[in-house]
Amino acid sequence: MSAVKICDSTAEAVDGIADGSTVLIGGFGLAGMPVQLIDALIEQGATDLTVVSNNAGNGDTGLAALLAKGRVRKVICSFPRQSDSWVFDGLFRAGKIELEVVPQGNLAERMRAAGAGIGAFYCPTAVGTPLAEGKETREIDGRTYVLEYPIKGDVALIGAHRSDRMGNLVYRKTARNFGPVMATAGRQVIAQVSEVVDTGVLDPEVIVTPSIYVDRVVAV
Amino acid sequence: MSAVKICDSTAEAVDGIADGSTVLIGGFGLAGMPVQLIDALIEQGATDLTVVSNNAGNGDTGLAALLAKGRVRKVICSFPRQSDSWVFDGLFRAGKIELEVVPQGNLAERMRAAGAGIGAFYCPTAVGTPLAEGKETREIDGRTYVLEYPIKGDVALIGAHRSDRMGNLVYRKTARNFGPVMATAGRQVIAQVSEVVDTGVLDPEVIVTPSIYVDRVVAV
Amino acid sequence: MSLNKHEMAALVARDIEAGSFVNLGIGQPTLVADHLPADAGIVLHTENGMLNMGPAAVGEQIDPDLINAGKVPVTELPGSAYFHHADSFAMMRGGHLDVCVLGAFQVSARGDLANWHTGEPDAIPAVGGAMDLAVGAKSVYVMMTLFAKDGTPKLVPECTYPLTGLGCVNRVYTDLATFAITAGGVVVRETFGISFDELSSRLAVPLREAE
Amino acid sequence: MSLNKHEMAALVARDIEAGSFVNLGIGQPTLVADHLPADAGIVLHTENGMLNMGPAAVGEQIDPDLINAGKVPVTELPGSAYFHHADSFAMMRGGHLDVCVLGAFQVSARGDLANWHTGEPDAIPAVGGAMDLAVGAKSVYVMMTLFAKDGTPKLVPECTYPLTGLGCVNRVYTDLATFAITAGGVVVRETFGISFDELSSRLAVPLREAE
Repeated sequence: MSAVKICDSTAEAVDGIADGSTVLIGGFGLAGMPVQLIDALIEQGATDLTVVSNNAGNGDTGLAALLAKGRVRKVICSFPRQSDSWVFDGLFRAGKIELEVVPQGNLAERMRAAGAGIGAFYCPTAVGTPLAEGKETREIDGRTYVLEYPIKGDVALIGAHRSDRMGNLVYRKTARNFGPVMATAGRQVIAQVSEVVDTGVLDPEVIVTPSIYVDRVVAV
Repeated sequence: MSAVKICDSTAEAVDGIADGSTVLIGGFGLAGMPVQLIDALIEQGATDLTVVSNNAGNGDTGLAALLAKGRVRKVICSFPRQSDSWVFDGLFRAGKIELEVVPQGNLAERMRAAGAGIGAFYCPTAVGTPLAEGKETREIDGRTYVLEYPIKGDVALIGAHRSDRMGNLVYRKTARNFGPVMATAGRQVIAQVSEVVDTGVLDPEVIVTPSIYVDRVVAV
Repeated sequence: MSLNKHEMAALVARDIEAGSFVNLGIGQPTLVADHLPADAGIVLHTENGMLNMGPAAVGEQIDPDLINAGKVPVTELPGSAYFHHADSFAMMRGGHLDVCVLGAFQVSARGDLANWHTGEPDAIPAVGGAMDLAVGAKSVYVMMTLFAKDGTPKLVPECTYPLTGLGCVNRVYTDLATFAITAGGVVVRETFGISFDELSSRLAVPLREAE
Repeated sequence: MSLNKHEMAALVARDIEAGSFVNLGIGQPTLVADHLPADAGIVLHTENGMLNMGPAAVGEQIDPDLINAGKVPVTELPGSAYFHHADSFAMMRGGHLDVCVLGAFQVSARGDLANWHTGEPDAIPAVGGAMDLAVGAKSVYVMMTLFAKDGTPKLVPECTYPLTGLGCVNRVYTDLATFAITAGGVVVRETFGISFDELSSRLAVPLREAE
């Protein structure tokens, strides 16, 4: 039942993603960005999405193209504003998209909490800043913390380097970034990889995302 | 200032551990157990220690020998009672040692929180059981959680497989267990390894404990 | 005829779907591994930090760095992976395991589990990963004899031993019957050498027959 | 003579002890790397998941999978290590980095930092890792010009821009002076082309001379 599905196409990989889903999208810059899965999601047509990703799209491709099609209701990210984030900027200024800005480490930690069954956690980041406004705080051992809640995904789209036929994943260099965390936080995890290798080829010591977290894999 | 010290002896590695320290001791069974560092700690003489480890010593060697010398005031562990834990059993029944029993996953997660700067976290484990008695609880999204606090160490003694000259560590198989977590939670981290290799020999993709966490290394 | 522990293990194994990720608790639950079909792609987790654990190691296979949660030397299978304790228990607590199989002193009609402490005043408490397992897996299966050596039932209205987890048990496999713990009560799925009526008379828990 | 950004970077580098683990923020702080002695064993962290980052990649070194927090292609040095975002920010939040160097819009006399948002009503907020860095490192060094382009001071009694972190800044390196933020107030460590008295007259923050 939990066994990974090695897909023949990105269309097969994203099949069934429902309207209204929360979609975690990996990558930092282009490193680890599951570009082909995003393209397939655009084709697939799911809409009213909440997207969780570090940025809010660059240029006119990938996540920006998904936004431009009006498929995204809300973005949860750490850094939407970039020199080439004109698609997001336009939608935001027109009031056509919601934004929740989360410090980058809190974004990662809140997804980690979702994947790890943690109900909430006290975090020192953002204390005393506008991003902690309205949030519960607590002093512990003389330091003030903000209570932060998990971010779960219905789906996670991630980019990895290689997968074996069981769905064990390894990454390359800083392309690792959000992939392993999102893989734990997504109910359904879909990975695009450069290569699918036979099971047993990857050294068990170096697997970063164990197969238990991965539902579908497609080589691109 | 933070650079790792490659020690010539286990005595040098444990030099300066203070009376009253909280000492995190890695290993699960003998796998990953820093046996030679514990022996050196016995020689070194620090006393009134709080020991955090999965078990409370086996037979008459290692941690059990440290306990037998009367150096340990309190043990925080998940599973003290084993077929060969007679040293701990005797001290406990004689009222000569304090015990805090912590579910195994909470032991790991509380140290992880200490290393990750998390002030406290809501955990579903042990809700409704004697181990949650007296602890604060909270309902989040219809589920009850117990508030758990970090466990920090003054010192962590861990066993790893190889270190490079910067202190990057890799482990072997299930001997990885508590080592990487304790390395983040100890103020001073001391690792015994089978081999110290030149910096650059370990693949940057496979390093489990980065050098930033490691203070002293000794090959045994 | 009542079942022996191997037959109970076989029944548990029968109910584990192909492709499941499974943790087998220390003791009798480890016997379940012997009955899992080799081609079902069932992956075993051991909470000390490994997925796709293989059978017990023998002879030269024994490696002190490769043990299971019971500290027994084991082997790795192709596609196994190692991880540290915080990651391993995050995997459990996060609900990623499909099934865990545990022994028990008592299970209550609501699915409360008592399997870590007999409650004797001079017992030294030791919990290990029992509470983490109870709370984490999508389904918790208990494997135990239905009656203790002194004849008292282990499936009870309320646990009298200290609890391991609240309302966490989904199924109970015993030598005399298998049970499903449901929102509507305890359902007897099948019996072995005992009638439903006799079973009902010997347990203080209200039972329903499977449809 | 006031300092240019390279001279400021050199001053910051001078104050980083050998063997330190350091995060250099996006923008001018990255210039500090050019002034770190090669033999000091200083290890650079980039919050997108790497320790012992090397210089910017050029030509064939460029690898799209190897970038820094500013998304600039970089290189690896012997002894580097990769990790995911949760581990990387745990490393920061847990207080394991010795120093981080950040730019700023404003720093208050108490060490409050404002460097993520100008507070303009139509600005789209974007924080990235700024708040995580501010709260995590053992020492936070700020590198900035002392006065904004409109002549207003950036070292202020109270920040008027939205805060990044409370009381987190330890030292401030500017074109005209370097400052230590201490429990006893703001200490001027050295000045460049300006007297202590003139500096005091141009800032609304009470200053003390270093002893």
